Amino acid sequence: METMCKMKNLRNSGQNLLLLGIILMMLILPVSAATPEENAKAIADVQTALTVLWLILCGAIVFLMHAGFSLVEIGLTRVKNTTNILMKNFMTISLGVVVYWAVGWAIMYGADYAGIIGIDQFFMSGADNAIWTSWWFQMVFAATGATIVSGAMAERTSFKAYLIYTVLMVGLIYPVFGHWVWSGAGILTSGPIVDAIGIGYHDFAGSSVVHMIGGFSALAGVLLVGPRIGKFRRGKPVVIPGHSLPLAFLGTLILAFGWVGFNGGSTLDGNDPYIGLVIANTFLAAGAGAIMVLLITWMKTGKPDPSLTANGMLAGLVAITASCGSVASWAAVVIGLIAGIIVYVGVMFNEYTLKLDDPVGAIAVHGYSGAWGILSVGIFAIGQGNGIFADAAYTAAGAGLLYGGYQQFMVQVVGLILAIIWAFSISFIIFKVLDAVMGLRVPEEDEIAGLDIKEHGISAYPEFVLAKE
Amino acid sequence: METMCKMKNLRNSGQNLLLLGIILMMLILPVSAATPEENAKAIADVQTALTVLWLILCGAIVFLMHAGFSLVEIGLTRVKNTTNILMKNFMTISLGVVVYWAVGWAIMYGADYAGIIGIDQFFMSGADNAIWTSWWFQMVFAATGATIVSGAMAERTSFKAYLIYTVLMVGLIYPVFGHWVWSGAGILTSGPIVDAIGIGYHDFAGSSVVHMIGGFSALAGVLLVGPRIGKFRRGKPVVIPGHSLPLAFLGTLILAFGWVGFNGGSTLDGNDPYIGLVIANTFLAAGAGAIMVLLITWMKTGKPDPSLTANGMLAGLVAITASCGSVASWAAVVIGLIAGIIVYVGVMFNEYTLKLDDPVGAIAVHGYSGAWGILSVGIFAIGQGNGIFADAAYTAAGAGLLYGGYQQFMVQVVGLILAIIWAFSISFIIFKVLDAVMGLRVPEEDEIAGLDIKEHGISAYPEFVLAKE
Amino acid sequence: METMCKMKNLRNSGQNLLLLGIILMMLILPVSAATPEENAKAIADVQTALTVLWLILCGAIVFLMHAGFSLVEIGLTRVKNTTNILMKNFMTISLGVVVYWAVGWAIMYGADYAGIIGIDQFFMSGADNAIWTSWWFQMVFAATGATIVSGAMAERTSFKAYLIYTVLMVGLIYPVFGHWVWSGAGILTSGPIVDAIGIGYHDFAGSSVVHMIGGFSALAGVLLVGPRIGKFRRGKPVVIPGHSLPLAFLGTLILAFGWVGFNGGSTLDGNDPYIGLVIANTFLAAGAGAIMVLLITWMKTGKPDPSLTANGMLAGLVAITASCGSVASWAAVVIGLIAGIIVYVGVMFNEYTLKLDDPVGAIAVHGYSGAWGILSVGIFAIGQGNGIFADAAYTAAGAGLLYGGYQQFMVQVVGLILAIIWAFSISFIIFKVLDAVMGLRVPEEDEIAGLDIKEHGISAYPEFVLAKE
Amino acid sequence: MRKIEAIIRPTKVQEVKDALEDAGFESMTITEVKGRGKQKGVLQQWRGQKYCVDLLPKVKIELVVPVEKTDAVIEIIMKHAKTGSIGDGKIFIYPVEKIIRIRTGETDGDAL
Amino acid sequence: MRKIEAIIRPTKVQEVKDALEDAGFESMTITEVKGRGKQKGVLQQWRGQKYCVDLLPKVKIELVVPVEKTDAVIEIIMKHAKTGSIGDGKIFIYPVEKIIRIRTGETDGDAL
Amino acid sequence: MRKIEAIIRPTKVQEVKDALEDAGFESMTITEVKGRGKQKGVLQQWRGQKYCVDLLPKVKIELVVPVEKTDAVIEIIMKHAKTGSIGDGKIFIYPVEKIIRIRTGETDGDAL
Ligand SMILES: Nc1ncnc2c1ncn2[C@@H]1O[C@H](COP(=O)(O)OP(=O)(O)O)[C@@H](O)[C@H]1O
Ligand SMILES: Nc1ncnc2c1ncn2[C@@H]1O[C@H](COP(=O)(O)OP(=O)(O)O)[C@@H](O)[C@H]1O
Ligand SMILES: Nc1ncnc2c1ncn2[C@@H]1O[C@H](COP(=O)(O)OP(=O)(O)O)[C@@H](O)[C@H]1O
Repeated sequence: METMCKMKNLRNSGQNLLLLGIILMMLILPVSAATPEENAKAIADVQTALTVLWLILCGAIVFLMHAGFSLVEIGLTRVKNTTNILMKNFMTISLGVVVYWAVGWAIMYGADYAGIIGIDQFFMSGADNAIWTSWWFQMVFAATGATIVSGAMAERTSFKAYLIYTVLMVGLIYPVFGHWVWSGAGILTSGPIVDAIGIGYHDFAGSSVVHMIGGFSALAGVLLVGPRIGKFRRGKPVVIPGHSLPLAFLGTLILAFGWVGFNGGSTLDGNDPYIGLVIANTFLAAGAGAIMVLLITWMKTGKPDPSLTANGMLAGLVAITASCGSVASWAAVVIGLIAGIIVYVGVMFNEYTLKLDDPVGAIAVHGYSGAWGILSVGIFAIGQGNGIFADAAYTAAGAGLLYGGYQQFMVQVVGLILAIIWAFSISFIIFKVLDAVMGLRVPEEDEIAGLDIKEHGISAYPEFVLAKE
Repeated sequence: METMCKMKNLRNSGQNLLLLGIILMMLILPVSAATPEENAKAIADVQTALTVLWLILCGAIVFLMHAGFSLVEIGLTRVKNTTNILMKNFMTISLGVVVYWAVGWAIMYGADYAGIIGIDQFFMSGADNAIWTSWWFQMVFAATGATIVSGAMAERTSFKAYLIYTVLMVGLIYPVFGHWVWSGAGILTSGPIVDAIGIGYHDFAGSSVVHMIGGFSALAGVLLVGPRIGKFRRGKPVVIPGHSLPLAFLGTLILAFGWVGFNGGSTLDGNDPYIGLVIANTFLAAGAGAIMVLLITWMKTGKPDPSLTANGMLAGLVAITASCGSVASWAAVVIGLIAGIIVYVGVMFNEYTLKLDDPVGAIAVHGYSGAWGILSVGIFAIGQGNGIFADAAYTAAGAGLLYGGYQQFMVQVVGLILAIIWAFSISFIIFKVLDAVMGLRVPEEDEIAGLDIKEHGISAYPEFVLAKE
Repeated sequence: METMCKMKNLRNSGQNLLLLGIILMMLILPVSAATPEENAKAIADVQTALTVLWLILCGAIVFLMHAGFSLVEIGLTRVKNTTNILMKNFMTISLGVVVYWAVGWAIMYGADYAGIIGIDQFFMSGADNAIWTSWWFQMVFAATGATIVSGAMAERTSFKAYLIYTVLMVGLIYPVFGHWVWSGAGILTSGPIVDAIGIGYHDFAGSSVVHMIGGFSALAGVLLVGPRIGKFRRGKPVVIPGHSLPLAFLGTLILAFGWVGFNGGSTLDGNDPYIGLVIANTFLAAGAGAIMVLLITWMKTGKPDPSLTANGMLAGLVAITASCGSVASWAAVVIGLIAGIIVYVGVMFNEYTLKLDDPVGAIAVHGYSGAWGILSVGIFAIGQGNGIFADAAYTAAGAGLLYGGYQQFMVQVVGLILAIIWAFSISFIIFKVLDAVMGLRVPEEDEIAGLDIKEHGISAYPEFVLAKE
Repeated sequence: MRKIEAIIRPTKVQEVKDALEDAGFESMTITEVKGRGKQKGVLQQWRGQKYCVDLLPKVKIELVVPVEKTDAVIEIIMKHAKTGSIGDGKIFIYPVEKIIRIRTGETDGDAL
Repeated sequence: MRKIEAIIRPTKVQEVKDALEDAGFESMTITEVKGRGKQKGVLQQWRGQKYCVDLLPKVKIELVVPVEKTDAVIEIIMKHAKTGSIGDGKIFIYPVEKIIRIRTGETDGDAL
Repeated sequence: MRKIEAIIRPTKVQEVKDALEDAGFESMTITEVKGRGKQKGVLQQWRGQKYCVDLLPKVKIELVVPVEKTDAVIEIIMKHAKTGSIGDGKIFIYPVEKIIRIRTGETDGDAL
């Protein structure tokens, strides 16, 4: 009895190391008389555990991307709006975790209705224990979309309106498109579209699901909220420098680190034999994107541009996100190089042609490069069962244009169009309504004084002497 | 012979990739004639390896929390004491690793004496190889307590006195209480108290062992060292803003990231099937804590407060630390929301009622929210063998008040009281002695000039022009 | 057919969670009728998967070290060159990934020629899928060497010349020496030298391969590029303080975090039972290094010096990098303490005796402490098959001087000399050529104005008011 | 010669500067200052508590000009720095005894 | 009118400011400066080496007041900025020719 | 007494300061300012677009000295602040009515 009680108490203690020691001992000692069936069961458990660890850790790394986004955004904007941007990003993940728990998961992975939307498991009801690991990994992705929008609309958007938008992004906009692509029952991987083309849409880790949705929602927001005061003078863009390149670069490197979780974790299987290639492709594209923008800006202006070069790495990462599990390493380099061109041209196109004010380049980085990533699958995918991806479970089914396939490219175009239409139009409607109801933009006076003092009562660096514009 | 020699040389080289290649090949090739016993042994080894990887990586993530603490603390305090705070945090972990190796582990996990203290394994003597992984994971926790104290006593405490205190915290204060709770032989999980109540104390990952000990030690320190010059004018608290919200938010997000290791690793088992739920609960409480403080400050002052909102996330995390392996996800949200209330009320109570000067809110975040976390186990725990935690090894044994149990709540109250008494009184004594022997507080002149110049000869940002108070 | 098609589509979808759910279910259900052979195969696969996860995650953690290096370097240098340093570090890893893919790996791990160099696998041609994980882990190491050089030569080196040097570092300098030590076929682990001494060279994770190569290349660069304007006045060193201790400390802690991946991952085996000891040794040396420098500077100047203390931790880490898998924990503490002395003396020696200008102490931290690390193997190694490392695959083969062995020490001295000669002379030549062709140093005017404005057109903190020298 | 010292709102600097330039007054020196006058401070808030920052950021523009141009400069500043709300700032005029251009050694009128 | 320019210790700004306010001198302009005088610099240290920062942070307070109030202001500043140790700073008095309030165009006495 | 106000290049501050010290002029006050004059701004660039920063960082050195020493100080500054290129800056001389040392209450000549 005494002993029993002790044992029980031992089990109660959260971190019983003596017990752990004993367990470790036991594990090391040969276990007698295990049957092959028992062994097989144990092996299956270990395989599951490996996937759990992989997804938890990858999810953690993706979580840290919220710090990366915060830093990139504040680094490339002005001091006077820094606190506001920090709060927006901080509340994006804070709200995100609760909203994705209450609603987002249900809409994304609940029982399918017509290939369009999930309709059960609200508040994770009926969730059995095994689902939480997946929920965690999906949740950290969900809040990312809103963060992208936050960057593009920075320095003039109402905090309250943004928070409401964030709830809708995590609870509706993102999970609906996610349902189409990743639920297995959505219109882009089953049903009439797929039957017609003959192959399903492929977006490995979210060039469209996360990045294009974020980027094209941002486009709608930026259009509606208008440019920052002083951004265009007589129709010509005016330079508004950011306030901290160290934070912008730290943020970019944290984001790149995050992509190990983003793309690596999207194998969804800790036993996957292709993780190494997925990661190699990811970083080859990242490096190539940065190199390309470095060279372009060096040639164009005589000076390699820091913040655009940082954008270049992110563009490479965004682009390869769809295709990293489907292409050869040389193709990853090419995809990254082209992403570098796209982000440079995209930023210039937005400023000079569309007269859009996107302080951090989010539309070009996430929207345009994301679209390139989706197309890159249809161009460079080796196709299932071929070559290096012989037995990869998740690679794009069809071969790309370069390998003589055309179906994969076709379905990618369809998905790309759907992503743009969905993200842009739903966000446009929501922002319109928010503008009518509570005002999307802060008063001119607040914008001039800075959102930090006006919305939060405090500046970001109260003791530093700042040069006024 | 030649070949043998080659092989030997190969094994000598630290990173022999060719060899690795060969090993990988061999692993992939079918291994002939394995017996079920050999397989069972191999499986057990893999299970152990999984736990090793899990604890090493979780420990690494917890290690990074020292960067998070540094950043939160400097962000919420003034420029002139920044270097000093950085040095204190840096030396906390530097000393921590050596002290926990020499003494801390022995006192915490050495052979038990009377349920009070461990008495062997000093300098890890007798440590066999398997213990190092556990040591690593425990060590990164140990230095955390002192770091909490550092934040609360910032901007006026002598560097030398703090370092000595840190040695005692890591070598004595923390491990003694840790012994009571986590050694398996301590008074809170076995012996008369437990026999009387019938159930052992449960603190999954350290709401009390780490956070309350830190928080209530900080309370003693703050009482003795007194408020910063100018903090109270005619009995009313005066605002002393921090100097960098970007660093404070980056620090908070790094800490949240760290909690993946903190709570996740505290499963102590890489094969644990509940890790997903532990992590989900952790972040649901984190988000809820932040949301609650956002709303409170918004309602109270018309402006959502940045640094308190950041505190809110930490409060949620601290609270769920005890209960994350014992409650349902909705309960995690509730625990987080209430932690948000507690941290807000606690900060105000400390400033207005107790007239305490805790620049970073450490007492409220770690002490009060930690206490709430301990109680929350007694309220929301589902209890062993019930529902979702059917076969969880580490969940709280008893059901909480909400589920009709009362014993778990009772033992939690006992543990909570012991934690407060132990942390407060031992720290009070140590600080008193330090004050008598060498002075706990820097001279007024040094405090006014700033500890950076006075204690370290250099300011934190030598080139920036700063606005003087 | 319908079903088949659905299944196919399901497999196409990158993140099919329903499918995942099903798989998880299946894994949990007992698998019927597994043979021992099938089980053995499955176990081998899991072991491989564990190594893959370990190396991917450790590689990710090492990748983040590039952020750490950036922060330490900018923190310890002046505002006006911050953007330039950020860009150099950013392009180091961006170029690094592409160059190590194209050339570096081939030279390091391609088929051996004469023990000197690898000669195939350029552009990873012939890479089968399993190799990518190793490539990833090796790649993140490769770019580190150049980063070390970047820090030592900061604030006066031409951006273009540095980039070209980086390509050569990652593509040639680093992989050649890496081939000698880690390819298994290099001159330091096989062939005449080893035959003569009787034991192979041991550098577990790169005290020489990464750090000494970086440090002594930096020595050549610093000699050739000369001190910053104003660094020496009438032969005496002049203090040029850095601009941000918060970033320097954050960087240092990120680097220490990175060492978990650096040393931990260098076990190259996720099933390794000694990982815990490797990590414990690593951090014991880190803490000891910091403590020692704290004490020295405190005694010498009356004030514990922040940036040197941070250097002390890095010195401990660099030194233990070679020996962490071969020594007892007490030895790790001693190695760290001595590394602390070495880095302090080294920094002073460089400034006062050699009149070298190394703003961040890179030569002392990486070069001198790295050399100490190499020697420490020959002194403290327990030796293969003895004591705690009974069955460790990778520990140093020979016992150190302290344990009566001398061969290991001898071969360490040989390797150390080779590392210095190779790194110094090849870098000297390259820098000489670069200087002749395009100028190694920026014009005086640019150096005075700062490289940020001159090379990149923008300062790092455009809105902050800065005190001019 | 006179020194014209204007303390104005940070948000008006660009406009005033441009207007002065258009009128041919290119030379000036600018300092970040903080000021207090009729305008009460701003209420800020930290950790849920309000506090008043009674020194507001202002910008000091200094121009040394020949006596006869003083009024023209004042007029331009008045026009472009004015919002009509409290806190617009003030202009102070000081006598200047001598001016030297470091580069050339020119003095007084020639140095402007 | 006179401009009173006081260079004082940063730690005394709050007190001086409050005292001036209490005496009805609300308007002032404040600048962060660095100075050197009888007070030798502070010895600082970087990477184990000492170096002297001979310019110490000081704060410049400027008030323009009618001639007759000059002495009152000087007295207040003297009283509250003084510690008695070297480095307390100095007060300089300058003549002012004209004052204009930008908001209203009022001049001289009315503008104060 | 006179106030000598020199606006010089940031890179020349150290040299000017040392020279003044050598000549016995230890006391001074220094302010970070930005200026514009004959010297056109620098072209900077952000995200691939060029823009002109027309206010360049300058440093203002202020010394109050007895009338008879004015020329000596001017000469020293002229000599050490000069590079010969546009942007060297200017020296302005103002009358000072009174000086008080806060620490001792000494005035005028004694206060210097
Ligand atoms: N008598 C004064 N002496 C020095 N500075 C003054 C004086 N009066 C006003 N200022 C400066 O002018 C700024 C604006 O003055 P304020 O009285 O607020 O506005 P307004 O002139 O529109 O009433 C103040 O912040 C201060 O910097
Ligand atoms: N002649 C001067 N010209 C300009 N500024 C001065 C002069 N004398 C003193 N100062 C300023 O006053 C500050 C305090 O002067 P200091 O001589 O150190 O103290 P004290 O007046 O108490 O002897 C200096 O740091 C400098 O900024
Ligand atoms: N009339 C003026 N009033 C105020 N400041 C001036 C005046 N003229 C020049 N300055 C200051 O002197 C600095 C240098 O003047 P600038 O004309 O560029 O050089 P230089 O005197 O060599 O021609 C300017 O940046 C400005 O700060």
